[in-house]
Amino acid sequence: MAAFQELVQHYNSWIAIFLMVSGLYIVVARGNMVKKLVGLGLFQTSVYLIYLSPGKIIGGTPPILSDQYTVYSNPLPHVLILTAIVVGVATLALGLALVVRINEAFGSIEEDEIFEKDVEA
Amino acid sequence: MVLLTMMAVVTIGVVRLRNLFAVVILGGIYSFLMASVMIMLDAVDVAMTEASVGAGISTVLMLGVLHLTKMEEIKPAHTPLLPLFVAVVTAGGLVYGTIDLPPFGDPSGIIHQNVAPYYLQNSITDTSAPNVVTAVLASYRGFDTLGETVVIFTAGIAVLLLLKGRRPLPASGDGKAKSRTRRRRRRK
Amino acid sequence: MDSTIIYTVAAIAILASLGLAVFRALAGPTVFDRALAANAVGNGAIMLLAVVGFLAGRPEFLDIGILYALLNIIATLAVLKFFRYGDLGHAGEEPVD
Amino acid sequence: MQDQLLTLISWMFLALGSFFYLVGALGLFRMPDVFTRMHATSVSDTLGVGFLITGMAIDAGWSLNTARLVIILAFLFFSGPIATHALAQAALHAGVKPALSDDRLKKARRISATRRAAGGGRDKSTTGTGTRKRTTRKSKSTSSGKGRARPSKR
Repeated sequence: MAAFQELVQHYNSWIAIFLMVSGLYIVVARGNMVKKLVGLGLFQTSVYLIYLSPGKIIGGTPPILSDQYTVYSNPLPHVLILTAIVVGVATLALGLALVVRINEAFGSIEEDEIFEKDVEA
Repeated sequence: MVLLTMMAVVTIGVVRLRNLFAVVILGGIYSFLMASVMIMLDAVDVAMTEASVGAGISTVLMLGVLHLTKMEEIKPAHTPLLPLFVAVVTAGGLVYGTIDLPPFGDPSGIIHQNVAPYYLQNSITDTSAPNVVTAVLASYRGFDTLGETVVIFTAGIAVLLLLKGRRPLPASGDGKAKSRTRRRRRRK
Repeated sequence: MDSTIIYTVAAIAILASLGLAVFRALAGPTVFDRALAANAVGNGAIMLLAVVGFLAGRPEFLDIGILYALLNIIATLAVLKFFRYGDLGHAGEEPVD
Repeated sequence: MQDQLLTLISWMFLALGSFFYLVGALGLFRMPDVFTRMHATSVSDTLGVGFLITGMAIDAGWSLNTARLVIILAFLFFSGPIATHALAQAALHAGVKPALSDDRLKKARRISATRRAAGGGRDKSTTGTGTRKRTTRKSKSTSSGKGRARPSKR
């Protein structure tokens, strides 16, 4: 019973941790650059989830003030995550541009092939 | 909660699939699910941004890059045991850390005691904006937003610099011919 | 009459449909199955947003649903155009220099 | 009295909408190939979404929310067929065959191979799940084959 309660109370965090670890695994284990960027995106989104989860109050409403409601969720994580999302897409664009350049220079986006060609050259 | 489980399932798919195109489509689905979860967490502004950025711009950017590069990932040559071990150890540490967290949705959590009540009470009198997120973003933490804009500007410049010298090398006379042959081949 | 019940039922139905669509996206043998499932997930997200808004009593956020609808069609068309022509712009439009 | 009637109507619309939405998703889950799946999702795209939004609009009354709902409905009504059309076109263009002709092809091949007399060739119920599985597997192999062939083109 206690374990079940624990599960309900921390489900968000655990899923976020799972996402984060999957992102980490993709970044470390896969050699393909685009796949690595997707993994990086997964990692980022898990961080968004970790930030947003504690800000929610059960029974609260979105922080847009109105006379009918008194309980609002915490607006501060929303602001931080808004900034993070936009910075994240800038980073993603930069990474993709790098991938395009690498593909032009080496003719491949796989890490191992790039290393081989680098050693040859 | 169901949505979160679905996100986890989609993540497994992303990890396992090797066709990059399918991975990008799954990424779009993941973003939509993430936006729905954010709406459940009362973060409507964030959900809006995540949907437009994650499902819209990122997908299109990825597709563009896939067009310029390859579609299929090769089989990983190394054994995945070491990264798996690293991942599991990290996950264990993080889960151990969550045990001390306050339970989900608890109004007496520490995060709700500091500046958030101030923002909620004073944003109307200070900025006369009913949307507190806007007020905090543009007024209370305006310098954060300025820094964010600087970062985006820098990234934009970097992308332009990286892609500027690209045209003459392989793409001139190659891009058109390549796409034409590809279309012809596909028609066969 | 309390209309919470029917909205809960609708939300559960939409969640179940989302689950089925996600399964199709994972299992779908061709890429087009996945694109179709992505479209279905987008639609499901819109409807879930609307129903949850009514369930929580704050249906002011339907604007986001409009945004989702626009994005959904844009994403789907981008994906399909990519597959039809192998390019996001039309293949003949590249400048010759 | 009128309020109650309106509530009842909106309940009915919402229930119908949920039902059709679920049916469409089930079709997406169960149908054997891309084209039939498209056909199935069109149910949830039109009937399900239409009924759900109508129910919600009746519940919301004459307000700004109804206008928003109508805009969403209009978008979905236009975007659904466009997306499906583009999807079908792209799928055909890429060489995905509809499952029915595939079924028939397979059956014809099997029949000719075993030298059996052709009987009940059109009856779909005789194909059973085995054929269905085989067709999906076949389309999978074609798609992955295409993906594999792609890098060699460059």
